[in-house]
Amino acid sequence: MINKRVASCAIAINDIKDGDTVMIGGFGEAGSPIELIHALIDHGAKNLTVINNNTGSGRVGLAALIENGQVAKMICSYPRTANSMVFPELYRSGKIELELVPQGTLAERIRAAGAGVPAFYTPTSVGTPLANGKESRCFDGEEYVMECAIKADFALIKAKQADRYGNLTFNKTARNFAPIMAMAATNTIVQANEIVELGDIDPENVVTPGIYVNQVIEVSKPLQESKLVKEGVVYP
Amino acid sequence: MINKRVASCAIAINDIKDGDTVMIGGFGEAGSPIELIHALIDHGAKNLTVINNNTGSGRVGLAALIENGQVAKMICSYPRTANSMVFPELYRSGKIELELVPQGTLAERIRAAGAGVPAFYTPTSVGTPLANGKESRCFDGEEYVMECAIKADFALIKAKQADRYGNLTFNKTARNFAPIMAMAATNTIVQANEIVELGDIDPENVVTPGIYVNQVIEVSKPLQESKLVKEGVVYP
Amino acid sequence: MNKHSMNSVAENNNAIVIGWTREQMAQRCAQDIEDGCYVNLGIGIPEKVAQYVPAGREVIYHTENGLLGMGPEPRFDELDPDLINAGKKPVTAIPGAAYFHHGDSFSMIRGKHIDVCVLGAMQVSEKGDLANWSTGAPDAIPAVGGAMDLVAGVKTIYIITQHTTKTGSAKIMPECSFPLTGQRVVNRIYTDLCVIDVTEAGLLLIELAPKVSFEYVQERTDVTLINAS
Amino acid sequence: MNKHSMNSVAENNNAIVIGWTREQMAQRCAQDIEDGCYVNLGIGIPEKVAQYVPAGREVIYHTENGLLGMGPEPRFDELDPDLINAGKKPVTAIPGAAYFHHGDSFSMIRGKHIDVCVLGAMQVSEKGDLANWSTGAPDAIPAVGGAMDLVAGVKTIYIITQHTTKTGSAKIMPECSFPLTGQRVVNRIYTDLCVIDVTEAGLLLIELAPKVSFEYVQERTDVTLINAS
Repeated sequence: MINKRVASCAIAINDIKDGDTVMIGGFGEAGSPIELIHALIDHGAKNLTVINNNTGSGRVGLAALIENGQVAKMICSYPRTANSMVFPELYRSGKIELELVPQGTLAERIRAAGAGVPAFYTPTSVGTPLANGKESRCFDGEEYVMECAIKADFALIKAKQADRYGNLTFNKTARNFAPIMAMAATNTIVQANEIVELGDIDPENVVTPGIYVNQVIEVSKPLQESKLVKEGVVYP
Repeated sequence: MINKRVASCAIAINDIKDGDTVMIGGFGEAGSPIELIHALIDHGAKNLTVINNNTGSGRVGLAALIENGQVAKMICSYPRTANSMVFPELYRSGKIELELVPQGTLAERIRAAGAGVPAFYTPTSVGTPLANGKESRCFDGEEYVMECAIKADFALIKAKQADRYGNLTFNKTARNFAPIMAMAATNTIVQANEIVELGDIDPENVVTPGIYVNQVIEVSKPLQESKLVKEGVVYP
Repeated sequence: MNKHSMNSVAENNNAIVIGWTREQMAQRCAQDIEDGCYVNLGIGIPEKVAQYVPAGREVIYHTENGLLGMGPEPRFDELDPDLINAGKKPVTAIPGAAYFHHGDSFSMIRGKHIDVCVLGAMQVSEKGDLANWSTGAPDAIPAVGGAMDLVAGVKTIYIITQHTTKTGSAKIMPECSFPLTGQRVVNRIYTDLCVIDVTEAGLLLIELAPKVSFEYVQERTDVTLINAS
Repeated sequence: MNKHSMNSVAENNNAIVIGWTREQMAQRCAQDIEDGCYVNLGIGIPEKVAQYVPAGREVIYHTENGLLGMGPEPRFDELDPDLINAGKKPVTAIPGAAYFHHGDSFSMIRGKHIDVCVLGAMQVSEKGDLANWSTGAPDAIPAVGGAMDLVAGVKTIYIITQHTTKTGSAKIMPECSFPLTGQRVVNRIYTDLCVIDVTEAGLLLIELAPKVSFEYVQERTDVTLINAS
């Protein structure tokens, strides 16, 4: 029988090891799987390459993972936010590597990995420093840059609903990177607000089909990052 | 005010002109926009390049469009079906051109056009005659073929629900090529079983956002191709 | 060794059939479909595999026209022309199914997310090359469908095929003479006579149908087989 | 001509402001947002454009984090941390909105489906090159977000910017000195002093703010402008 349900975040993330590449869903706090990230902090895997649009806020969630020294490299489009201080400090002191990728190219590179496409051409970044060192090529008289797929060992994402097959729905703009990261990782771990029965999600409305999901954990009342940041909470 | 609703299929397809490239949704009869195709037959535009997974059945719908001599070239993955006789005859007598594309490559080439990606690499068809004359390239020791985007002047598709913005939902496996064709055409025309009010489609469940749709026609009781084929109906 | 004796052809044409029937081939293949697998079944004998998967295993079927969680044929009153499989036959959807468009469906295939695909074959080479879409005849209407995508993208490719053609020619051969569907893609071959694994060392015969001998199979195969037993 | 007289700087710093305010710049830009357009608004002044679109025009707002049909700020009791815009501020969704993932959202951008994008600028060149993401300073944390995708993919790029920097340097110049966001991407520039079109022939000044002269603008621009009037 297929049952992707797992009892806790700690069990789910237990196989992440030093040096792994980990995609983490979310755009700012929307869609950030904060309980899974905190479990990864407790777990302690180091030297990680982390893919996220940002670098976290305050001293919880992704920012806390970075502050804890577990992240060797970030791949992201916007490593600054109003309340981000952890990453900038480490970056300026040369303690963390950054691969800056335009947001749409980041999304398409992740999607490409999930779709079995090793590389593609995009008009984004042509003529800018982010195209430096990349192959370019003309199609129909326009110049494009070649970009390669980004895959990961693990994806940690947050969903609204999940069933035991791993089918997922999301809440509003918290969907963001989760569906494509689920496709691009060897092992996709989901914290869902609610685990529902098979068939409760209309097959027409499944956003991420279960085939992309390996483990599902119910976290019915997830922490709210912005609230923790405002309260000055530090994890752990 | 945005109102993409149009009174009839004839009005909607009226701007298709000789020599245009037209994507037609559907996988067999599922999702085939038969009323729009019949309107295109009435309209008479010739020398069309048509993109569809197949070449139609019997002597209605897509097969009738081909039989009517309006199609100069088909781009498809499977130009044979149980009841297809129109295309094979024209093909054998050299009266219609065929570009045969593996189904997944066809889908990805259409999606690429819609996504602003001029070309991508795929493992599909490597070492086969369908890779002849195409560039190949190694990534991580594996060989891939470069494939280019396919765009179109028009897409004719069938949806379950549409609203005046052009947001769409589909019915079961009739979804197939419609969402990606809607993205890849300059002008996307939709026949929908039902036109609903704005907001009747939950924003979480919109499959094709209205931005990809130009015109919407309500066809509440579409003809069923297989029934017409069984009855030996010939269009027009 | 390309053509076999009239005797063996006669055996096949008359009812003195040696080896597995089509149903038994499907049944044998079904034993290898593991619990929890995501599976795509080709048209023909492969379709029959679903009904023989051993009880207690939960398998999820993908059909490339946009459905994961395909169920059995519908009852007459459940027929919906919008719910079909890749062979354009009516099917059902199980609870927990998901619909998606062709772009997403072939991303699932190409991206190596599907565990097993079972397909028919015209020819299979010693190295696991597969030819199953065209004889290359000049007057044929070429039609490939999703076969090339499936063999390029699915993790494990099982082939179910008669061991020889209707006229007794070998279908398992050093190099395919028909246009390829994919290069070095086949993992295992289920024929009416035996089960063969494609390995680095060559074709490894791992199981014989009842009353079929290794020599009998070898005689009908254009490649030297390795006997696993 | 790179630095302007203390006099004009003083004019800007004190309340003797000549030309349009930030609100008026947004308002002027909003006049050019046509009925039925799909529009993406950048952070800062561009965000203000939405509130000035003339009544009777129906405009659909895209935010690249996965929403088409973005509505105004929520009331306090409607706040949902899962419903935000690209600037990570809370928003609402209108009836007829659609949510989608980042892959689909940037397909919409890159695929040239969005009609207009309004962005801020650090520098704009004579040819329409845009620099708006980095000063290139070695100690800066580089952050680009979706800006490069937007300028590469959206059909029409409008820039809203102060005509000069706070210290009075020109922002409209022969070549950008900062790292580019995109090459030859800008269509029109709305500044506090005027509206300029980027054309094949050069920068065409099409409209002046009240009480601003062509000469006044030219003096604050490092490129020779063409006067449309």
